[in-house]
Amino acid sequence: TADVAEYALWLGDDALVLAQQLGWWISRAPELEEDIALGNIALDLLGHARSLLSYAGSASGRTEDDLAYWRGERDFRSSQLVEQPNGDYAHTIVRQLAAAVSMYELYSRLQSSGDATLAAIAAKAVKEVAYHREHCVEWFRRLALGTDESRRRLEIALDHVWPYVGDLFRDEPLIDRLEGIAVRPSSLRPAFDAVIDALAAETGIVFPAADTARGGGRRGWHTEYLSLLLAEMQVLAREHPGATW
Amino acid sequence: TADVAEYALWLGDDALVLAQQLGWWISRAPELEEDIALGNIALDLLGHARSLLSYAGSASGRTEDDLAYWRGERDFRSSQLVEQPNGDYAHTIVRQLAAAVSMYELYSRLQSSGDATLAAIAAKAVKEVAYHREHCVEWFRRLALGTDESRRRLEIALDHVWPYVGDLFRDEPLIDRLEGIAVRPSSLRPAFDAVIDALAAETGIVFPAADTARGGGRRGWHTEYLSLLLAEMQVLAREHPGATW
Amino acid sequence: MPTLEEQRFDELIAADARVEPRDWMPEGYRKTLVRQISQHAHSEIIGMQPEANWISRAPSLKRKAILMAKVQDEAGHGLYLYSAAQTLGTPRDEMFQALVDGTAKYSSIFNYPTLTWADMGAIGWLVDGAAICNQVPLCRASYGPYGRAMVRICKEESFHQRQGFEILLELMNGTDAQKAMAQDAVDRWYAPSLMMFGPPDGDSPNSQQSMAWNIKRFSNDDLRQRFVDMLVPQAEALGVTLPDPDLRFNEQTGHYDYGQLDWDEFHEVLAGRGPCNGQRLAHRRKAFEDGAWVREAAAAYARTQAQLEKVAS
Amino acid sequence: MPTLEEQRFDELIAADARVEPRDWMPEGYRKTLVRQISQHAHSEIIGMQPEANWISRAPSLKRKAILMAKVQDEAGHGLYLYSAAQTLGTPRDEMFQALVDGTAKYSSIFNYPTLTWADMGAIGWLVDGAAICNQVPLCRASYGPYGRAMVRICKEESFHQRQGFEILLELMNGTDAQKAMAQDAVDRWYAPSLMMFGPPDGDSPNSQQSMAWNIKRFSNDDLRQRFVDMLVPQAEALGVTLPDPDLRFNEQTGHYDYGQLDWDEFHEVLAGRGPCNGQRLAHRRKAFEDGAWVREAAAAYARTQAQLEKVAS
Repeated sequence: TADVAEYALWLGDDALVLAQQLGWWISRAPELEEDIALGNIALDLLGHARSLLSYAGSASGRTEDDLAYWRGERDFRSSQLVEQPNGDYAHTIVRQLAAAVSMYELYSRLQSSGDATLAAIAAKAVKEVAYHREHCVEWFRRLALGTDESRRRLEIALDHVWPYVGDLFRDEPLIDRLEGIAVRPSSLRPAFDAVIDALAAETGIVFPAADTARGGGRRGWHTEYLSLLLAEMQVLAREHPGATW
Repeated sequence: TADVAEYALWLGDDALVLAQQLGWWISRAPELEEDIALGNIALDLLGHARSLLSYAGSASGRTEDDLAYWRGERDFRSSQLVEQPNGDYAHTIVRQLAAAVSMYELYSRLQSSGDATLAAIAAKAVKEVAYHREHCVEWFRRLALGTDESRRRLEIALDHVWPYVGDLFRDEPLIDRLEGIAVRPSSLRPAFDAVIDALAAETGIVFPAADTARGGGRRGWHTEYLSLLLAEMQVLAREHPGATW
Repeated sequence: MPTLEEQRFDELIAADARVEPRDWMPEGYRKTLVRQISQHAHSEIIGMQPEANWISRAPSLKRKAILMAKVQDEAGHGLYLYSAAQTLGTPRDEMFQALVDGTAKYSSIFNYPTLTWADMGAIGWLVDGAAICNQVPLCRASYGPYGRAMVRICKEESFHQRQGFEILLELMNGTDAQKAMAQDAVDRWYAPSLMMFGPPDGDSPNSQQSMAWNIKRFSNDDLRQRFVDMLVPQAEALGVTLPDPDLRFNEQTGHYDYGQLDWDEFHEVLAGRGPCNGQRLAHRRKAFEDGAWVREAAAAYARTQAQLEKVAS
Repeated sequence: MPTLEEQRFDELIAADARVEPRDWMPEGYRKTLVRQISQHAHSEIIGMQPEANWISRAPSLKRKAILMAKVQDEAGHGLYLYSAAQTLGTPRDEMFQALVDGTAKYSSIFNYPTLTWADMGAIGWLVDGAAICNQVPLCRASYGPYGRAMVRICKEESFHQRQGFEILLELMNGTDAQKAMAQDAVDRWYAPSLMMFGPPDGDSPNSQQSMAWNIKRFSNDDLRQRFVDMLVPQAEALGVTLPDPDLRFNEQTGHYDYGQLDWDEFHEVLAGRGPCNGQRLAHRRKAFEDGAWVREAAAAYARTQAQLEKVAS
């Protein structure tokens, strides 16, 4: 149905935008092992995006590429969190922490969705996202407990990124129409907070409030970053309408 | 003629790409006065670009916007110098130094072109470019003789940018066909070198060799930066083919 | 009994004459002005960002030139206003530092994002339009340097407003996609622009004193009404719908009645929880920090040059 | 008279057997290997850049995934090779530092820019193709860790080459613009890929010793010929023209004759005057410098953790 398709866009667009962001690090990471690790995470996310967008498009005869390359920013349903810029490595790790921890909780629950396709995608994704979560939690520890400089940068990154975290947990009317199929975003919040609280206790890092930014990505209200990201992502495909690659 | 149009593209594309780069600084410059100064230079250059592209397009019934927004990077005739990234302020000043000093010499001579339109454009442009030259020469002095840090950054910027300077002075077969109309690029070199040598003597800065990079912008051989710059510049216009603004 | 100085100040105000930097003035007057003028300056500087966001993507070279010139004008306005505030004894660096530190306020309107090109039109038409309604009376502000700065600024602002109107007009005469873009931008900017005049008169405690001092000339609600009355016919000319179902002409008052504004949202944004508060401040702070070495180099060079000249003379 | 160790080494070489890290080896052999393996590792690392340049713009999600995986593989190849070189006693940090300092060499081919999407195809087909011709014989290199690394790498490279061929095939079956893009890319990458095998045999002084040591198995010109012979039918299958008017089948030799290559250009690029030499090094250096604080944090954290574990045990 159109509602299920719309919900698949929420998740697919999050994965796609995040994959696009992480792909930038390949050839730019702080060490070669991280070029590979971030590349792996980007590839996993791109895989999730392709499954979800294909499913979303199936209702209206559109392909994953139709959806990825031929929608403008007002039609993207990604959260405002994932479109926040890469910044330095600390910014990326903080964004990734919020994304991976919430995605893990989301896909864990979505495995028992009443929609068989979403459940199957989630069952595959949750295993990969478990690794993504490990990866960024471990890096969060290194940056928090490493040097004064790394802790300072981590705190700056939290100030920038954390206000957008709340956008992951906002319920929209769509969710009411998908009882038993979608996972209610607000229901993920306690599990998410438990992970973050534990990390805060372990590292002594004080997390800023998670929902001071306005949010609204699910309704196509984005920050100024998304349209520039899409401009670059879509430029070649749009230059050749109708071409195959 | 097609040759004159092609030559107008050389100069117009240089001005356009440089205007696009400098426009980025508006709201990001080291002080408000520089937001304004760089904005003024960008505006002047954009003015030159519009005159030159309009003239270039007149031979084939194309508008300035047809040429600015609907050519791909292989069809851009800008030199490789102007497409080098903004970098820090020192990079921008070094790129601007090479561009403004050479443009000043170019437009000074082009005022007596056998092509009346080019001569008129040059006569107007040379006055503005004289100010651009003053501006960056003065900043070059400040950075060279200011602090150790500014001198260090200036030297790094020279290492990055100066190899592309030679692309401004390469003669191409086109120039042979435009005797009395175009200014032979190689003929500008002595005057350019004299200004730079004087600046080197005054500041004690050692300029790297000016033509170690391959070059070829006039033949559509660009570095990897141009296509990304164009992707951003053209995105909106291309999203709405046939629209007016 | 008032001192001679106090008397002279009160006479100036009573005569609706200009107070100049050399004149004695009450501390409250001075503080109010510094706060208001510096906030206004900060707004111009932060206000560059939403529009600078589209300079690189402007869809024609003509529009690119107009937009660049406009954003640059805003930097110029910031400079005039800092100069005016400096005549009251507060150095520009100090005011600028407060902006970068996040302790100074600026107009909340600039904490909204520019999502499409049509926002360049909506900002010009609505935001600059509201600014002009606010600012035209300030040209007669009792403090001379402020009033004179506003004269210059208002001239440019009205030019900007007209350019914004033209952008929207061009879009509304364009393709369906362009029309939709224009309407979407108006939908997003209309209510925030109405809130630029500040809270309703009942909730605006400082206004009375400012009016007594001839700084402010009209109440928030009066200015807002004037703005709405101006917008309606322009919206009709454009063919856009103003997003307020309660908007209608009131035969009795001769004005347009308008619906309730979401003052909770206003206070949220004011308190730092708008869509872009963090981004706007971070952008300005980054420019300031990234430019520190450049300013230091310029200062060091100026010192050396001054010394050389001294030696030479 | 040779020592026992020297005798044993010579026997291994004579028997075409593997030399292992624990075995004695002549200094020249060790040095040659460290130079060759580390250059090869550097080439993989620098070689990520031309393709990483198009990850963000890949024109379909499938192509984006394939390209990401490929560039990531190159990082992996770099790691295998650094490991192989480390078995010869040179630490990875030292080799990496030499790369960042600009004192180490890497393959000149990566100093050419990727100007269009078709370059992803041309790099796969031509550059990876040439790399495979070079590398397949290295799987039998006398030094064990190197040979084994090459086995793994060659498997992935041939996969990459095939993907490159497919990209071009798709373009050649596409629109006119796509066909033109493919031909343009082949025009730019063909000659540089032929020069990847190094200068003509007469100008390649180190080759003889490397062949005697069973590191190198075929001469530069032999490998180049093999590559050209392989390319011609593939170009026909693709429908692209190889940009060499002198290219033709020689009935007598059974091979394709090809025209003079521009060795001046080769030496210019090698000497640092290629189109992207400065950019490639600057990119790698920036990643290295920007990441310094991250590596320091990781090291500090590891030290603390090790201490905590020591205390706990």
